[in-house]
Amino acid sequence: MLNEYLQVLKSEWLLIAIIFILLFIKVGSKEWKNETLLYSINFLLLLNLIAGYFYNLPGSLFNGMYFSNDLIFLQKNILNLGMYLVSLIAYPWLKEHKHLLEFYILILSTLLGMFFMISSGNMLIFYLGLELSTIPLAALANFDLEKRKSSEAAFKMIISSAFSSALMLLGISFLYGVTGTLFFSELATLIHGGPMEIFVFILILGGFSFKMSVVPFHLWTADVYEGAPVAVTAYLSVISKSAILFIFMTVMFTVFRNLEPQWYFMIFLLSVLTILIGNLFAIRQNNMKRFLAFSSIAQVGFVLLGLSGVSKIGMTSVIYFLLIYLFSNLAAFGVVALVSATTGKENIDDFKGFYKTNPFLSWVLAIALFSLAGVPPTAGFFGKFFLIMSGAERGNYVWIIFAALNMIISFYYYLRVVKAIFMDQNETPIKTIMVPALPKLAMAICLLGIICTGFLSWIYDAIFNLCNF
Amino acid sequence: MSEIPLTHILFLSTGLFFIGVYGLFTRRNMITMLMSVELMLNSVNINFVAFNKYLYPEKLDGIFFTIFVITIAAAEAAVAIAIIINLYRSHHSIDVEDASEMKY
Amino acid sequence: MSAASIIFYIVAAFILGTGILAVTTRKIFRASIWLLFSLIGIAALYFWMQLEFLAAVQIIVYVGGIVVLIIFSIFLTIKSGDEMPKPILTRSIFAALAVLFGSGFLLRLISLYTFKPTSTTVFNLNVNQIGIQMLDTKNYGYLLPFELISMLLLAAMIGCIVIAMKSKDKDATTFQNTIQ
Amino acid sequence: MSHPIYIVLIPLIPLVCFLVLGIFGRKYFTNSAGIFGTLGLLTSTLFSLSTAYEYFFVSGKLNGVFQKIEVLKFTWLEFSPGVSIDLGILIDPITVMMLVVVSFVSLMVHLFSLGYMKGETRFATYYAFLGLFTFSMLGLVLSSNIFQIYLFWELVGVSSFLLIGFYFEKPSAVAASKKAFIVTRFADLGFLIGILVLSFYSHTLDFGVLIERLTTAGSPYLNTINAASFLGVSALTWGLLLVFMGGAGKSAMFPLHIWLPDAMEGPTPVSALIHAATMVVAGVFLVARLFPVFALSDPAALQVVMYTGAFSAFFAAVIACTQTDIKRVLAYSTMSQIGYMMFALGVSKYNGEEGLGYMGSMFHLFTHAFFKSLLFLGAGAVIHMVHSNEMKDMGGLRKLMPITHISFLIACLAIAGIPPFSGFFSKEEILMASFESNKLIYAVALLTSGLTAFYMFRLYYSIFWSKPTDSHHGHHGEGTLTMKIPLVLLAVLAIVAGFVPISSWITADGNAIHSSIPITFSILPVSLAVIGILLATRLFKTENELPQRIAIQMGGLYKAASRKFYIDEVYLFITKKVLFNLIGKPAAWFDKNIVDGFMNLLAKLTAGLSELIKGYQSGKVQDYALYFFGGITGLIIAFIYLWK
Amino acid sequence: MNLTLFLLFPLFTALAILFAQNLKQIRSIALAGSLLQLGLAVKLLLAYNAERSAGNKSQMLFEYIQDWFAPIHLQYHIGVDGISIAMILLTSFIVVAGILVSWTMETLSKEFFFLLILLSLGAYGFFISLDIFTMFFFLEVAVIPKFLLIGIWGSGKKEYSAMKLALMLMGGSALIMVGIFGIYFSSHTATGAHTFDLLLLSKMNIPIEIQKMFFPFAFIGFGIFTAIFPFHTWVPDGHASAPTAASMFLAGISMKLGGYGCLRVATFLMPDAAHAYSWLIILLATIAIIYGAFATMMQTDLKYINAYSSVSHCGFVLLGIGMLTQTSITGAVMQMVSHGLMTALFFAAIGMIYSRTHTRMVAQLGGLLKIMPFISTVFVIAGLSSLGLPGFSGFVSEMTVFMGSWQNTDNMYRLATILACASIVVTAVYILRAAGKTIMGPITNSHYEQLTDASWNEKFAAIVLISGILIVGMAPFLLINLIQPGTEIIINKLGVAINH
Repeated sequence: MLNEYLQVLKSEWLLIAIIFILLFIKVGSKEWKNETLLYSINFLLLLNLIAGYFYNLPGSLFNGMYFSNDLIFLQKNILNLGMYLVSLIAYPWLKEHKHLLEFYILILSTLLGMFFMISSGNMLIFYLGLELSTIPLAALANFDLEKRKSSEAAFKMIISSAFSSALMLLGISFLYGVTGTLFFSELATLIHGGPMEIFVFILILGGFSFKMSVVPFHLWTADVYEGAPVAVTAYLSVISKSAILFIFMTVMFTVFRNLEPQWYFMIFLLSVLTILIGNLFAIRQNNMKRFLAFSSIAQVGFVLLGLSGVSKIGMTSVIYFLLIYLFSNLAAFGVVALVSATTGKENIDDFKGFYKTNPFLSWVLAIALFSLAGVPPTAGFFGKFFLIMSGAERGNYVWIIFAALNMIISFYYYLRVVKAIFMDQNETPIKTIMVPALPKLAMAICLLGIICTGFLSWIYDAIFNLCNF
Repeated sequence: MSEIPLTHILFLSTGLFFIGVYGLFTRRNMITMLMSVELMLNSVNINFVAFNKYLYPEKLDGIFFTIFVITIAAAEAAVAIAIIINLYRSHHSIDVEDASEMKY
Repeated sequence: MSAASIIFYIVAAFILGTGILAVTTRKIFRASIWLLFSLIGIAALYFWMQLEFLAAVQIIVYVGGIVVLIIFSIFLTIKSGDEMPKPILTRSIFAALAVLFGSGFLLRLISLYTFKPTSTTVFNLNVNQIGIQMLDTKNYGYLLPFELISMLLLAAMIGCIVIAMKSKDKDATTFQNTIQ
Repeated sequence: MSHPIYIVLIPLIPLVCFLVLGIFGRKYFTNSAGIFGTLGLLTSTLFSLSTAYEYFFVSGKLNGVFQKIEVLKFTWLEFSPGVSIDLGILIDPITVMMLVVVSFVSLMVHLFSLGYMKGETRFATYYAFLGLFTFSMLGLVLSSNIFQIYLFWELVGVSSFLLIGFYFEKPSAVAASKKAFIVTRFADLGFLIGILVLSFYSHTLDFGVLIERLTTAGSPYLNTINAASFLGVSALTWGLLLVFMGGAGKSAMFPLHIWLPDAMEGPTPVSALIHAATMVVAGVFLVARLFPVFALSDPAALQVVMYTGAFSAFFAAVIACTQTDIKRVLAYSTMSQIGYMMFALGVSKYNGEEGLGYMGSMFHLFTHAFFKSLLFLGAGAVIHMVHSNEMKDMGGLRKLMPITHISFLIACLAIAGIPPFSGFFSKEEILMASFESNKLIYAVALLTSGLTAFYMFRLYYSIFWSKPTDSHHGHHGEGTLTMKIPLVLLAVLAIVAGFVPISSWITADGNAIHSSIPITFSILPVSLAVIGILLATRLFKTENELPQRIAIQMGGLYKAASRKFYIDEVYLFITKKVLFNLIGKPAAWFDKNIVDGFMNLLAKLTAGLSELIKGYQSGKVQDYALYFFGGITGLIIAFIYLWK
Repeated sequence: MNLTLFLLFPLFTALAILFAQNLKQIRSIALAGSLLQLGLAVKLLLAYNAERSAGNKSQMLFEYIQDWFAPIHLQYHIGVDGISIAMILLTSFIVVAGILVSWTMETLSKEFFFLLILLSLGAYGFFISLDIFTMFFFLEVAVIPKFLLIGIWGSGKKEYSAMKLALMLMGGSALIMVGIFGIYFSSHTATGAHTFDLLLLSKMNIPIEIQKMFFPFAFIGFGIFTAIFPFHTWVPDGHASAPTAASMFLAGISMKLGGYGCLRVATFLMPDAAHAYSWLIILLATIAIIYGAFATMMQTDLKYINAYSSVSHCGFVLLGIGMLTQTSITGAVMQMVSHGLMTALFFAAIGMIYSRTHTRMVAQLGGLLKIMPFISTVFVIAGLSSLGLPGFSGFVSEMTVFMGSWQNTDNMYRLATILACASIVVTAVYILRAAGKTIMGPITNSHYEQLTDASWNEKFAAIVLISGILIVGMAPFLLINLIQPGTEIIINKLGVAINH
């Protein structure tokens, strides 16, 4: 009995344990050196990551409020991996930061929130998980305490997310009013295509869209990404987004199964808008983080396309893509974070001539961008191809062609950065940066992931076998 | 009490919600924006409570939801106010129009 | 129309009226007071619905916590008595349109929808029961959300501390200057 | 033929010369290249002669008729079953004759060049190119397949390009070589399409099969090709005319002749080889090769050949009277003589005695090769001495270069058709054939023959008489022995070639022609020639004002003739104004501005759109909330009110 | 014969380059790798011929199938027929030559050679693939190296050109992707699953409406790679800005990927649509041929001349495919091989001239034959091959295309054929114009007189390519016999399409 609570909730327990360890360290009187702390925390996170693969017990707890299965464990492991990588790339920035422990406490609690969110079988848990993964993030966005942009970003984030969750709550309240239950499994059978249900669905979709940065609910994204510390931006763009997409799939495929004709079309509209607007804005950005923000918006449009397949393949492809996206985006953010932490430069123009001074970092960034653009032999190609393929299964070729053409635009802006790095001349290029061990490790893992994930089809097969569609 | 139909309570909450929405859209002071959000959350709470009481009295889902929402509203308000204060330190203003440095 | 109904409508009008004032008045301090009234009105509504426990929570958390927090922060950031700047006209127009559409739509949707009670059980709120269910793991207990929210509060607290904590360097002086 | 191997060697030896000299010549054969090439060609020539002997005297005949013998054949490129380029060797009378002519003249030129080109820095390269040209030409005449002939046809074109442009530092030489190549290429386009047409209907590319299929009355191939028509002309006529277009291009028939005079920019021995005896008669050879088809199945096409040839003959003769560059005079004379050959084919029929024109044409080809290359080589010797092509720089050279003088005179007499020189005999046959077939053509031919005598002697006198003997500066002498030997040999041939019994060897159907020409028939042409010579003697033997006066009196006509009737200008107009300015430039402009511009426009549009909508990301959080709400509203409207 | 070696060799070469120390090592490794590759290609040819003469009649030889992404029935399926072998040989010739002409690449040499090898890896992979997904994969693998090669080592407005090339090729890939999906989702194997497998797909009949819908995507998509009008504009800019070896790879290999794809994927798998759209293909091809030729005539930069002429010449490939007769398709394949070799040679010659004179403008050059006879000869040979001189590869391939095109009896198709034939005249004009001005004529600049002739590596490179050109030109039956069985299968499929 107790064993069940331990094992099913294992991932959460581990996180809570780490959070409390950190809390004790914080409360304790001993002064730790930042570097020691960082190394030990990263070690803990590594342990956490490894532990994620053992003693996983699928099960349902609290009358189905919480459930976990192998797929969810996998998703949590992906998030754990992302967390570990984010933690590694945050090293140069955190090394000098006063509130390092708080950073970890907050970020791990948001991860905890996400874990609960993706395991939720009940709207309440889902809502709480969502809030737990949002509110501390807004605080984290403000962690560059002296920077104007940072607090602006935090403010925009907290207000927007409050608004969005208020609307979503309104939806949930009517959902409750209409069905009388908050459990996903029961909801699935009780929802039919009446106007009230669709209204509820639209509100909830709005909430999801907000978190996933789907146009036109995306507007906070760019500003927050730009203003927040790079590590937080990386976290937002990868982990937070992946987590919400995981639960979004569950909600779409189970709770709103009956509204499929409507939501397919909604997703179509939103995805088209998202891809287009994301791309159009991305081509005119100069700030690296902002640029990656818009590019990640466009990526979500593609994920929606893959998701629209409503098939086992589609689900597999989305998760597979997110894994690849995690590697690619974190590799890019790793470089940006390092450069930003050591030189304070974040603009694409600053990266001109980067290759002359930092060949390794340039290659990491370039390969990451290629992967994001979906160019072989990087894994991004496989990810994107499978996504679009699972979308194509429905035969909506307008969407496919649109997505395919937009890949050209996205290709342009990724190459623009590559061009700046490799081809453009610059009299004052960024000086040669010593890459500390931890970020180097992160980049190595990411590179390995970018290069290998595509070829190792067993990853895809494994995800496929886990998907319980 | 039973003479008041559920819909009237829902009308009330709807009105309150959109008052909050209006406030959020138009208020230029960040703190008042936050206040508008509180109004919206409260209106949702009314919904939950009303549904629970009128339609699904055998369980307490709505009531519990309300309690959690109230708590979250508190937490959210706290963090938001902290952020606003921090922002005030750097911007010396809590006019939302001034916090628009990042755009396009 | 019974007294209960009359009370309901009075409370409703009170809530809405103070709510409107809270979002329109240009004196920020007054706005917060109107908000306070509105929240109290909601507590009254809960009383009216015989949910005393909830009404108590509402008053404690909102009136005792949030509004106080808000008022403190107003003191921290605004010289009292200042009028807030006027809303931007175009945005007000669009906001009004949005609100009109939204409320109109939702009101119509509600009035068209027939909410059917699933059972005739008399609603009975027992504080004792709330307490038990809150910490129960079975029988639809709410232990998990409870734990979850505690983590959230912890995180929010830490976040608030880090962000709002006075930094020891030059910022502090300017900050204090503003308060005075 | 029992030993095909040595026939294969005839073209291959020059090829080997080309490869060896081309690759190693500059290093290892700087001086010995000439000897190497000449020896190689000597071998080739000997093989040719022995082949001729074997064919004409030993094994060529079957039942008294000369056979077409396919010595060798292997499939080189198969397009579709039955239609393939086979590299093969086809031996028949004209092939054998051409083999002899080509290899012999080429040998002469090789020999002559030993002296003429001595001291050139690219001496080896020169011989390499000569080898390449000889190889291509020999390959051309040996071809057994119409596509094979096209293949060598192109090779001939390119080697002539290389030879004409040999003095590549002279812009005029480069221009001339380009012109020659491009004009003939244009003609070859016709040839190619002609091949496509013919091969499509006959389902073969092999000469033997092709001719058989298209001449057998009632064969399905002939029926379909006659039935298929385009613009009211049958596919057969189209095909043959297009093939003839190719021939006309190489043989410098009007209006595709414009490259020939310019091609004189090449070294003079090259002109002797290419523009007198070999390449320019390729067109005649081609028509002769396909003669059965022309004659038996499509007289209309043959008419075109006839008129084109006759007009070119006359037209070129007129221009030749006015040119002052001696090589250009010779060039136009060549064109005129080839016109002769062409119309001779045109007036001919296929069978027996009626095939006189064909025979005459081939006969003239044979004799012309010798006297015209002699003329060119003579001119080369003269140019070698005075370092100029212009008549005004010459005159009175008869004493200084006696051998050249005598041989040149013999050649002039031969071309003028004075008996007993070779030209007389061949020309008589042609005149006879045209007299029997078409009086108009006969008249033109007569006139042309008179003009020929006139301009050739104009040339002769201008070079060797005209001025006093001692007016000359440098005394180089006549050149080396190697330059003299070819002159003498060719002069001998120019005299005796007329006695070769061509009529019994080379006829359209393989049967000997026995008719002889009555003496009375010869009186008119010979006397016309004599008149022409006398007139030239009067005008040009000594320097006087008369030619000038006549020229002025002739006025526009003279000017037009001396400006080659403005054909060059017309071409220039078409190429520069029409092709370059009206097609090329607009195409390039269109590509740069419209097609590429469209791509760039797409990029600009995207960027513009991006700029246009940037305002939505206004940085104001309340706007964001409004858009959020707008999104919800939009979805509501779309999916609650508009859905289904 | 293990075809995977064609992937492993370049891969290991590329990895070895990464660990090399200096230019000397790098280029030696690259050369050794490419020579090995050439040897492997030759060995493949021999093995193929041996198999065929031993009576192996199967469509593809040396097949190897390995499950890859099992849930979507994606396999790593490789195999070759004559057409692929011709292409592989072409690639290996050009790779050797390309590495040789870049022998003295001083700037960022490691990256340069790495990218070159990566590019060749993409090409090899593309040609051995029998699965349209892997084909697509390898097709795109080659895009990034091109972008970087042009952008980093290029000249002129290199960034613009690199970007343009990458985007247009990406556009092509995007269209191809749509086409691939169309094919995939209309395929049904015996088990009811979809498949990417080329051989399986070729045995199915895709419904004609679907073919008509997706053929344009696949064909135009691949067509962009092979410069189909009006999507050819990346060709001039890209080629002109690229460093010599990259130009050679681009024109020699990369454009062939498109032609091969048009044939193998679009036409072969969707024969009905190929019939339905052949008029359009021919129209575009004819425009490309004529218009490309005329546009070439007006160019003043040697590389632009060759690039535009590539547009024109690749038009022959498309024309041959569009005519849908066996001869014309054979001709198209031959033209791919031939154009690959000669255009690479042309670019090599231009590169050699440019590296010495530092100009590519026709007007500024002159009389080079006197100064650098070897390079000039190479230039002339390339030019003559380009204008279709017998003995060189251009002649046989163009003639085969013409012969095959003429077999299509429609009057408009005939007209197209005649126009295409006419382009050989225009080709002669521009080739001779370029050669006449640069190689011949007086020396325009006195300091040219000090310039040196080709170095050993350049000579070697040129000889490799010239020998390729000559082999094809002199003994076309070798090539024809190689590719005929392949085209026969395609034509049978096309024939079936007419009938049903």
